[in-house]
Order: sequence, then structure tokens, then C-alpha cells
Amino acid sequence: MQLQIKYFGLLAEITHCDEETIEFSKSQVSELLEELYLKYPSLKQKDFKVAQNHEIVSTDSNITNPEIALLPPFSGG
Amino acid sequence: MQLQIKYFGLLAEITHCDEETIEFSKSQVSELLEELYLKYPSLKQKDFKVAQNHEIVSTDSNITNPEIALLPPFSGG
Amino acid sequence: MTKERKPKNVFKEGAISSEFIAESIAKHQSKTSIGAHNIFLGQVRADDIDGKTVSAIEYTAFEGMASAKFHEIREATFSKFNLTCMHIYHSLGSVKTGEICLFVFVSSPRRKEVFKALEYVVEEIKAKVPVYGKEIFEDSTHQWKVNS
Amino acid sequence: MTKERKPKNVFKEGAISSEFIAESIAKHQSKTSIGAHNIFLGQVRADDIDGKTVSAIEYTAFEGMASAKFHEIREATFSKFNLTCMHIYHSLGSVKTGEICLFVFVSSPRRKEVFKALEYVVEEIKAKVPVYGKEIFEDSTHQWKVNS
Repeated sequence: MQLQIKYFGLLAEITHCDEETIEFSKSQVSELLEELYLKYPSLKQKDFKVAQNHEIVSTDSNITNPEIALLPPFSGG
Repeated sequence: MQLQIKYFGLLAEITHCDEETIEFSKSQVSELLEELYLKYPSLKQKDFKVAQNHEIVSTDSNITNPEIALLPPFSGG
Repeated sequence: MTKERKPKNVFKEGAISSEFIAESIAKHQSKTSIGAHNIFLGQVRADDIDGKTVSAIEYTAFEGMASAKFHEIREATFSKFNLTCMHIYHSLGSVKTGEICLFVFVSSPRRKEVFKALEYVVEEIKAKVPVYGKEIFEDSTHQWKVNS
Repeated sequence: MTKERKPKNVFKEGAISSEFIAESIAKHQSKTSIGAHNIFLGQVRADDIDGKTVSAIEYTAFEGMASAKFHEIREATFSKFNLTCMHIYHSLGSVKTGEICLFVFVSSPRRKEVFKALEYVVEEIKAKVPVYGKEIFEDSTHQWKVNS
């Protein structure tokens, strides 16, 4: 399946892009993260959460939506 | 001693004045109130506090200032 | 706080306008240590009392004592909370329904402080400052407001 | 609350002006059941970090999720507190030090409600809405803001 991965804040500086499309053949968020850590090793040291369907999801969730966002700690207001 | 008595809110409607000067020969707030109740019997049913030197004082306080204010419950804001 | 603050004039004749509030906010743009403002506005309600509707409140005050109490509240608030600045304005005279009669404005580097400080100031004003509201009904009768 | 509310557009490009805040206050004069307004304003601080001073914050957001979260916060707030109305505005893009980046406005017949509701809304925004502040220093370097 094709996933659109969105990066915010500090993470977009590491990946040098705000979003990218990747081909993904597995099922869990944790498996997606393993692939992203291979591509961007310094992501692993960063504090972030994964959102799917506009909700934070745990790493053992299944991917059900082609849009996945990587969100560092919020700093609005 | 001459006292200037100030009336606020509802109390000024009972006394038909905002302030008046009265001659007072005793010493305590409670004694002043007795005299005012004689003059304005319906004052006795009203909820109010007495202020002297811009502070609420108890009825057994001595009168030390010629300006005495009768204050119904505050309703600012 | 060792800084001595002089009593400020809190009372304003009539309603407090939204333009006045905006100017007050704009004046704080040069105070760049501020991170959070909290503003309380009291607005005159068109309360329905025994079938009659409030059309305005006429405010009077024991001004000398009120000014002393506003000053005490200011000093106590600055000693309790880490505030950069604080402003209080209260109407005297007639304020129509829908208009603003009380404007309290506190500012601090941090938001936690402003929430605690603002509620403290407003409750202190209600409890300690000799101000009286006379609720004027549409038929020109009146009653004396009682705070809840 | 059974009334359905549509998501509102919370984001504004650049700083929130004091004139905009004043207009928002003035619009409530016709709502004569309101007795108390409470307003929170977030202002960009000129923080000093390792000898460099913040000159602006550039805000970005995951807008789709942020709008959903603002809507959830609105709905939860109306169900928890007796509010007449509620408005939230947050800046996107560059906001200079001293300028306003967050404007939260709640109104109720009674003051006790607005104090509780406003703090709830502001804390919920800070905790749940994916907005990012990039602190720009005077020498054009930057760091990513961390909320405390």
C-alpha cells in the first residue's frame, strides 16, 4: 500500500521534507517506524507520536489509513 | 462630637439622604446605631455593616473618626 | 515586592468600551517579558425579575473606601502572584444591558499565574469593595442588586 | 447540549490584533443573558536563551487534525460548563515578540463558570492540538519551542 507520511516541526528538519509517499507492505505502526528509522537514523532519538485518522495511535496499532503523521511534542499557544 | 454619617444604596432610600451631620455624645458604634434606629426605625430590619477609617468595624468598637459609613451588602462588578 | 505603588483611579464614568479594552491590550505589546494575559469583563445582564426586565444598572460607590480597597487588593495580588502588571476599571453611573461595567486585566510571563490571580482579584473586588448596583427596569422602577 | 456545532476556522494568518479582539467583544453586547466574559491571550515573549533573544515565533500546524481537536475541545467544554458562547483563534505563520498568538474567549451568565471553562480550554489546547512554534532568534537561527 502507498502511505503518505507527514512530518512536523523538528522532524521535518531531519527528513528534509514535510511529507513523502512510501511503499509499505506490512501492517503495524511499529513496522513502519522500523522502515523510517532505517531511512532517517536520527529520528530514533527524537520524541514524537504517530497520528492516524487525526488521533494519536500506539505503535502496535494496525495501519488503516494511507495518511500517517509523525508529531513531535505540541507547542501551540 | 459632630459625626458625619454616610448612607449607601438601599439605606439612603430609607434615610432620604446620602449623608447627614449628627451630634453624638456617647462612644460606641452600637450606641450610635441605637440613636439612628430611633430616627429611622426601618433601618433595624436592614442588613448593613459600619465602616470607620475605610474599614468595617464591629458594633462594640469605639468611634474614633467623625466620618461613619453605613454599608449594605456590596454589589459591584 | 518592595516597589511602592500609588493608588490608581479605578472608576470610570459610564460603560467601559471595547475600544478602551483594545487600547489597554495594545499598550502591553512593548512588555515583551509577558507570555499570558487574562481578562475578566463583567457585562450587565437583562435579568428578568418578577416579569420585569433590567435595562441598566446605576453604580454608586463609597469612593474613598473603594479606592483604598482596590489598592489593598492590588498590593495583595502582586505579593501572592508573579504578575508583570495588573489593571482594574469599574464603572460608576449608568451602564446599559450588554455593556461592560468591570474590566480586570492581569499579565504574567506564565499562564498558570494569570488564571489564579484573575479569579482572586475578581472575588476580592466582589467581597471587599463598597460598590452598589441599582437595577433599573424598563418601567423605570428599580431594585438594589444583590451579588451571588 | 443537543445543538450541533460545525467546526469553526480557528487559524488566523499572522498576529491577532487588539482591534480584532475589540470587535469580538463588541459583538457580544447584543447577547444580554451574558454576565461574565473571560479572555485568555497568549503573547510571544522575547525569551533569552543561551544569550540569544527570541524575535518571533513561526507557527505551523497539522491543520486537519488541529481543526478536529479544536472542535472536540469546543464540544467537551460546552458539555462541561454552562457557557453562552466560546471563541478560539490561533495564529499560523510569523508572530513577533509582543504580539498575540492565541485568543480564547468564553462567556456565561455567571462568573464562576467562565474561570473554570477558560483554564480548561487553554490547557486542552496546549495538550491536544498539533501546533508547532519555531522560535526565531535575532540572528535568524532558531529552535523549536517546548511548552512547559
